[in-house]
Amino acid sequence: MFQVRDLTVKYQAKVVFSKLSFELADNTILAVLGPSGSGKTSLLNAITGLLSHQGEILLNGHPLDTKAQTIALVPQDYGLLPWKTVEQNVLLALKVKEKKGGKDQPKLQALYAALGLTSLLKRYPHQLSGGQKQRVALARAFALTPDLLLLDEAFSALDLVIKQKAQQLFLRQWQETPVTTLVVTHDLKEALLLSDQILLLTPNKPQLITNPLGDLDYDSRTEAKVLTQVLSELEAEVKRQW
Amino acid sequence: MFQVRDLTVKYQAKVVFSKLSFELADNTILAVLGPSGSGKTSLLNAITGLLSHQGEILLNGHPLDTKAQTIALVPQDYGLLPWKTVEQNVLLALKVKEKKGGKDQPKLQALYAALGLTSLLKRYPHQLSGGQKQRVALARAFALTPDLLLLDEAFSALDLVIKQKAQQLFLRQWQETPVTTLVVTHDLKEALLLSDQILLLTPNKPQLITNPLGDLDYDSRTEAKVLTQVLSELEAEVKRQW
Amino acid sequence: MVKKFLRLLYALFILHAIWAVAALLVNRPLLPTPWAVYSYFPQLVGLDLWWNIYFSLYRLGWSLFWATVIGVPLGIASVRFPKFGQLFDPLVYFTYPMPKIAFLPVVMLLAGLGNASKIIMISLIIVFQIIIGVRDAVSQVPSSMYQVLEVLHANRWTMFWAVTWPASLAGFLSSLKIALGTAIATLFFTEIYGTQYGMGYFIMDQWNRLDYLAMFGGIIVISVVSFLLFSLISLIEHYCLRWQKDK
Amino acid sequence: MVKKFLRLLYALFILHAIWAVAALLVNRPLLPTPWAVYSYFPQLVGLDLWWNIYFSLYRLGWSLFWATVIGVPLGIASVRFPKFGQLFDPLVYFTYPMPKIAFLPVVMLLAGLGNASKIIMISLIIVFQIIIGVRDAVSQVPSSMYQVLEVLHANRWTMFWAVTWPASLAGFLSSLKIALGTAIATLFFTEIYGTQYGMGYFIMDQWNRLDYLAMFGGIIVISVVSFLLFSLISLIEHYCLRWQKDK
Amino acid sequence: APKEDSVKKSSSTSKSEKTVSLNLGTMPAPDSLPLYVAKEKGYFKEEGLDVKLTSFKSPTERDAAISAGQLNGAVTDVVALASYVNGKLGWKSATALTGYFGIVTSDSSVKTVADLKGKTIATLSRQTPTFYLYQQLKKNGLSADDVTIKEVPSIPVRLQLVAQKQADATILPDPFLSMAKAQGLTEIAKSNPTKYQTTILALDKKTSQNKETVAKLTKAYNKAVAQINKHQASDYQTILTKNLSFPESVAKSYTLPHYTKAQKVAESTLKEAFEYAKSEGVLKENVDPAKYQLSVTD
Ligand SMILES: Nc1ncnc2c1ncn2[C@@H]1O[C@H](COP(=O)(O)OP(=O)(O)OP(=O)(O)O)[C@@H](O)[C@H]1O
Ligand SMILES: Nc1ncnc2c1ncn2[C@@H]1O[C@H](COP(=O)(O)OP(=O)(O)OP(=O)(O)O)[C@@H](O)[C@H]1O
Ligand SMILES: [Mg+2]
Ligand SMILES: [Mg+2]
Repeated sequence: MFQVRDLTVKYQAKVVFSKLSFELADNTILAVLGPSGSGKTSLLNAITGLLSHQGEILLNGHPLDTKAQTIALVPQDYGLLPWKTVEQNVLLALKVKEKKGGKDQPKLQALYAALGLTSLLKRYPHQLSGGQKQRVALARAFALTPDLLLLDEAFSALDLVIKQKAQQLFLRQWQETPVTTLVVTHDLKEALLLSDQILLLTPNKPQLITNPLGDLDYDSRTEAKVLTQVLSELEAEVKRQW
Repeated sequence: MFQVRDLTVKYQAKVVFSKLSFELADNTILAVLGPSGSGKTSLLNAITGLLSHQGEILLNGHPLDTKAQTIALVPQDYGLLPWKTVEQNVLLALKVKEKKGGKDQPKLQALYAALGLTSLLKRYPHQLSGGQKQRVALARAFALTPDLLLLDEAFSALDLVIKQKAQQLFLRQWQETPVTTLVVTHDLKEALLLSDQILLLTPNKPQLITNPLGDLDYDSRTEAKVLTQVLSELEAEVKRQW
Repeated sequence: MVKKFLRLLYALFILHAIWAVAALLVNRPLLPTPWAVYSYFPQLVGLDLWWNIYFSLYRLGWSLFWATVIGVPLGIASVRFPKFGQLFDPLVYFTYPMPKIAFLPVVMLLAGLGNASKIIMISLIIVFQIIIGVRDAVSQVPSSMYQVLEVLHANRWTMFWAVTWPASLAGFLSSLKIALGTAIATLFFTEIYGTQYGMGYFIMDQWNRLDYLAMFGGIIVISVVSFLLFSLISLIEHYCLRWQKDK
Repeated sequence: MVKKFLRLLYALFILHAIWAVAALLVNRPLLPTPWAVYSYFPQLVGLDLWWNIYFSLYRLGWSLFWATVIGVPLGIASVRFPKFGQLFDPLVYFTYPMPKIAFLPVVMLLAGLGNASKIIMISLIIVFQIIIGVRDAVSQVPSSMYQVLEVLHANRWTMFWAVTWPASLAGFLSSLKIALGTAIATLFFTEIYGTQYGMGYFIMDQWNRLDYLAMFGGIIVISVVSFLLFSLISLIEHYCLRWQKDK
Repeated sequence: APKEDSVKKSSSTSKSEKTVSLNLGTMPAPDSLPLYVAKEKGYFKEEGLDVKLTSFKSPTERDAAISAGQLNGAVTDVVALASYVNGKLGWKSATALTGYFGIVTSDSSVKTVADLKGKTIATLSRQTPTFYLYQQLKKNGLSADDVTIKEVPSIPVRLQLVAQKQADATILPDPFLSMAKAQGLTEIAKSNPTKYQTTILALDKKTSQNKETVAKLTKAYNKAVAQINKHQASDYQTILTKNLSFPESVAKSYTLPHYTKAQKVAESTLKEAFEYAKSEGVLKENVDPAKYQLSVTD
């Protein structure tokens, strides 16, 4: 169980949100939706401990412990180290966690192939396009098989086709080894396609709703007749609130 | 008329695209669609002269002249100067071009308000969220009232509501002072909502197609019954090719 | 503020503790104890002390001024005008490590024995540190920083003030700090001729008299003065780089 | 490659042209013409020349080594361990500008007149330049760089090798260049005692004999040697920063 | 403000035809005392000389200023003169000055110069003090090879090294000699300034060619010497402490040597010095020392 209790995040005097509380059952995927500047990235930063905060964040009843648990993060700006090649960036994260399984080469190669990175492994980040950087960050997170996965608009710079591939890859992985996940996104469709629950981070009253499509798998959701309808309902709700 | 003739862009030995040619009538909005890494950003960089290239790029029959013409660019990474506040970043661009009209305060204030920046004017870029940075970059470009406008995934980090506002703002401005515009995007819907023509930058054969909704205005497009249908047609086309 | 002051006191305490222990271990007049030096101090404080500080600051100030005025543009130009840089860089690499002290006779010939020759010597030594520091800082500025303005056909001047300068300011201030330290060290080779004033002169003079108490008094004075100069640069740094982080 | 070589020749040509014009204008033995120096040069080249170079390089090498080994960790620690930094920074600000030359007697007392005291003196002077350079470079590293690894609970060691070090390497190399220049300059105050060898010794000795031809010969030798050392650092820089740009 | 000529640009005395401006370099040693007294008492002015005294703390900078042509004359020594000859500066010795060296030791087993055999001596080769040491060794039947020289250019450091027994002996001028004795070092030899003079006042080419100026300078110097010999060190405390870098304690108990009037350096001393310089490579050619000494007129 993942619990956030009375979380308050500030930058100096400016309060981003105060006393935010919610709970997730084990291995849930939560989509975090909210207007630009509503504090989605700040929420992730508070969870990872980068941002000091008040309140409690508990995984299975214990405060998050980055030592015992693997937390994988795909930051909004990708967070690649410019002096490491694509491959080194991925391997470094694995090395830090000493995930021996992760170094299982065939699996890694499959991951690279699925994300279209195979020909880019020896490149430095500045030689990549925006979408390619984002995919490297995804590869790094997926390779870790983490206990908590945090994605900050991690599919936003990808084109249609590769985005779908990446989302499928994510869900396939998730089905193999389920893990509590927070997906920050602006894309309502993405939220509906990927999540079990949706956190609407509206300025006034944050709201946790259950994804009506939550029980279907990815492909069924894409093809679900109700998708369009649910989408427009959600859109209307969001437009009303923000 | 905006013409690109036999444009070839390389990074050292790696050819991104070769002999790309297309033509746009005056004051057209072109959406550039293409898989991640297909060379969309490189195309813009070649146009702005940041990237050396072979081939010709002509505006009204003459090579682009950054002195005589105002080219506004919203780069994929926003390109804000970290040591200038939001307001200074916008004003600097205006000052460089000595656009006196641009310094017309009420107009600027309206622009800030429309993009939800009014309360952020005194902040430095590192104090902004991703979407806020992107909006500052948009404000800077719009304030310039340019002769050529280049947007590189300029709405990608915005939420639904502010994205719609920004797009509307862009179109309204465009209607007041029409200008040749290149909109790089991954979002097919965005392409259909904003553009007159669409350049599909597929690896094998780039292709220029006309937007079937091109004649409608923004709101009519959003509400157009055909939108969903056109969208799924385009999606199918794209998936087939990439 | 109070905290900062306490930390300063703490640092001073540690320094003096090390000094005291070292002095007691060495146990020779050439390394007197702090208390001996401080109890001797009142004898040093007089009008001359201020004149010593004044003259050294005068020489330092002008040297730093000239080194900055000459070094910063050259350092920037050698990166921003690559043609110039390609010819200029090897010149720097050859001339920087040249022993400037060997040119003392030439400088004396041209500028006499007064302040002019001292200022020229100090500037000559530190200008290279500024050139190299600024040059390396400017070359770290990512080229994409220039993109948005280049597209707008900003002139070189705007480019400089809007991008190059703020982006390399941190590097410049860092090299200015290093240069300041070097400049102070050179006082000991420039203030021993043709003057009766200056902190360098004072210390060397006391050394010649084997008056180690006065000499260490002088070292304390020069350290305090330099500390104040350093703090000034840090303050400027803090102000100029306020956009960086919320410290 | 050929182009680079041509540029070098060009730089050399300019330097010599300036020198020649200055020498002709000054027209005194203290600034001999290039041709006079070069025609005198064969008399200097002998076994001693190589020993002079060898001993100076030996002292420089060890000094740079110690200054790096001590300065880099301290510079990094003062940023990465803020508690330590808060106490350490004021210490540096006080001690950096202290005239190290004034500690020569103490160093001699403890380390004698041989190479040890020279190496200690040089290290003592340049270690601060390295500390300040590294410190300022490390403090420029944006904290978000650390984020992804911090979340993975990377140990300090990994953090250091993966982020801090590569991010501040450019600053370190820049300060190493500056320190090298300073170290070479200090040869002129350290090689004048207790030795008969070293490039600094040679030049000061010729100065004392007022043998300006030999002195300038020595300056040329030291410049060439330093140029080679500088080029070596530039080469390392080029290799280590290859991830930055496609040059 | 203190009179810092360098800031105010040397007081431009209207050069009336009679006054000759001279810039003389001095060293912090009793040898320079008559120059300061002559300036203070106005003896230079009486002779129509406008003399400026510029003090140097070490011979290196002094010699740099000399080759830069910034000085018309300077307090220097016979071996340094040889280097000026070698550098073809055209300087000549105008008069010997009253100064002396002493050899001091911290080694209680060393009682005489002869005991220095096998000892280490802190000094700087190719300078007058070393020249003096070699002369003393020779007198005592020793040669340069019987001692180990430790090169140390800075005089206070030399004294320090001997005091802390890192070297056995060194050669010092005053005020260091007095300071050394105050620190408990023993003096085993001392030159007699009236018989053996190695420090000189040397003049540049132009000044030394001007017989009239040299004569005036000599006259003023002699007046100062006469004046000094009538007084005691206690009358010159300010000059001693301010200009000659005497510590106050040393200045107080200091007894002035008997100053001799302007006179030539003994031909033999000069010859020996030049030979020494030649053997050390300071002089490249054999020269006639006599050519580099002016004859002193009364
Ligand atoms: N500096 C570089 N050196 C080498 N290759 C590069 C460099 N910059 C970009 N590339 C490559 O050129 C191709 C085009 O890059 P570009 O940034 O134009 O793509 P893009 O279409 O904008 O992609 P995205 O949608 O992901 O932003 C990519 O395959 C990229 O890897
Ligand atoms: N360093 C900072 N100092 C002050 N305010 C900040 C700082 N960083 C972020 N903020 C503010 O905090 C709020 C939340 O920022 P955050 O980055 O969490 O937004 P977000 O929900 O991720 O937005 P986006 O969708 O645009 O990325 C924003 O209003 C932003 O302006
Ligand atoms: Mg965000
Ligand atoms: Mg792109």
